[in-house]
Amino acid sequence: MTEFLTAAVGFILAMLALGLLSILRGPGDADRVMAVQLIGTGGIATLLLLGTVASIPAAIDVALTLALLATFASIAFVKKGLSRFEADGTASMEEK
Amino acid sequence: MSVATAFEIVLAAVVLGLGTWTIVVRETFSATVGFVAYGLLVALIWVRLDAVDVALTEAAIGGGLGGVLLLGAAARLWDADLMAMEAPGEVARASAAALSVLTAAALAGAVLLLPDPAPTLAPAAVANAWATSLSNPVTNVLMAFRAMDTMLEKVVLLLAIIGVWSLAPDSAWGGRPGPRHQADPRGVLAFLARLLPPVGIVVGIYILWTGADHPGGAFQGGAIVASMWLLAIMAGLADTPPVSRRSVRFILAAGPGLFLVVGLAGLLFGAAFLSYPPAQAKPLILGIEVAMTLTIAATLGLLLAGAPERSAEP
Amino acid sequence: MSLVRDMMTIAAVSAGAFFFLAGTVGLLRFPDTLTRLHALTKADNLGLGLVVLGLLPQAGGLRDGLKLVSIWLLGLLAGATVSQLIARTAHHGSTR
Amino acid sequence: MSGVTVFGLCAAAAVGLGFYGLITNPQPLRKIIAFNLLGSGVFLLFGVVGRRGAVAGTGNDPVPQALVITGVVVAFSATALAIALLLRLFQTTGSTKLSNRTSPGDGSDPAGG
Repeated sequence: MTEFLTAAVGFILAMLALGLLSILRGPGDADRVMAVQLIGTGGIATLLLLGTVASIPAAIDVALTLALLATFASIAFVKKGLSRFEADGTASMEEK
Repeated sequence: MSVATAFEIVLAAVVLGLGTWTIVVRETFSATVGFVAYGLLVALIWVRLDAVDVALTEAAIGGGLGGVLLLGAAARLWDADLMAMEAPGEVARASAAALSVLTAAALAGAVLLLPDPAPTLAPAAVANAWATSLSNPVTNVLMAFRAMDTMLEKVVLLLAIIGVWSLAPDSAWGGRPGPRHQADPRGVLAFLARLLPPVGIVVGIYILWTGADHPGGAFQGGAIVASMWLLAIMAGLADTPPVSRRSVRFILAAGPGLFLVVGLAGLLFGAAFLSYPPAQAKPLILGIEVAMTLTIAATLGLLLAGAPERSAEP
Repeated sequence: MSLVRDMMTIAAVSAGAFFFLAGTVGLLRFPDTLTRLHALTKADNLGLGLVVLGLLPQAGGLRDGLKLVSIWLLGLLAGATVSQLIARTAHHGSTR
Repeated sequence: MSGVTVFGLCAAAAVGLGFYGLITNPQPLRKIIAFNLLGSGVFLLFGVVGRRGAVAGTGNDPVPQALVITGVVVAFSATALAIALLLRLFQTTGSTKLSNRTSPGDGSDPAGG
């Protein structure tokens, strides 16, 4: 069981690495910000599996913290876009 | 080579790859995103090193608050990025590279040559856990055995916020920090900012509460609460308070103040500064932690909000 | 009983790993920001959900199980909102 | 080679990378990020040393863990202060250049400064 879960951790981590490679290359900043979201899902899955494999139950709390906070970088990015639009004198981007 | 070691090598390679990307990439924004991703992944290494307390801190700071701080700064410096910055010449680069490689090699050598058996203070920390009747050794070290460090750390936070506030221009002295954020009250961001904070505050309190016996504690809990406050601010649901307000200053000083009072009481009635009588150690430590969580949440939120930019009256 | 639990774990975690693979292939192959965002937030969240489902039989107790489920729900919430926010920013950026 | 050693080498490399970025990168924000990378490498070294000193009942020596938590907090407050200074510099001068324009070598500049 432990071997299977360890292999699964390695596999998901490798997928994460490949995804990061492709996202960070761009072309736009929106693509790059997705890297944080990618770690928000893939990283949490890795963390949960790792906690089970290494029998560290508190890893779930770290995953909970990451799940809560991984959104924040993306929100900061969106606010950046927002402030630029506002500076340009165009309407808020959250309009219908 | 076992499967587990292969996993560790992959993890180290991904983290190092992100670190390298952060340093060598041309645009500042990409570097910032790379560093936020790096901060999130380092939490995985800390879990793997069985240091879950640090992993929680790293996840809350590196991933959440640090990301907002750095990306916010990158966004506001947007135009500055276009300005040509003269890079150091070839010789300076080469010598910097040589110096860095030398430093890294020396550290790597030190890691490979670490003494065996490793020196450790863990047995002493475990053996003295009875003195506080808390079973999380890290909380014991932070709040009792090296409580002076933790108290001074809170003073550093206070000094940092005083430093940030002193950067306010005259017109906004004592006013509200940061710009007033606006968002559609029926939009996605406002929806998230209404849904997430109740959950986040519960999780923050849980992390504080569980810190007595399991990984967690005041700082990690406070950081989560602070980020929930920031979310409400960024969605335009709340505004930053004017920094001259009395209640704000009271909350900022409450944590270190209570710590200092308890420490002086130890000096007067007990053995030494910051010594707790064993019978009351647990309630005293928990009381300090609750006060510190509030202080930390307020301090971190205001640190991220930045220097006052608008006068207190709208 | 333990065998049934382990079988469930292996099946669900394998399926989760497959969706992480699918998400990464999407990131590598899809041409533009919006389609990549689609691949990231749908496939990876399904992968996370399946990993959580697979780890539930291994969880230490009711509290750990509840935490696992809430991590997945938080992940879903983050994926749903952040994908909208990033997509709007990217969309405005490209049409301007 | 054990897993702990792998992370130790990774930490050493992070320190080197951060040091290089701190020296060579002209952008102040990049310098701040590089400095944080350097700090994160140092913290990881503490973690590796603490992991080796683990005894039964603790996965990692609690004393270096507590030191690292204190260090992370102090590094974060220093970063926040540095960024506030940077934003204020940008607000006042409209640029984030650190070098002094009116250095003695610039004496021929007609604007004088």
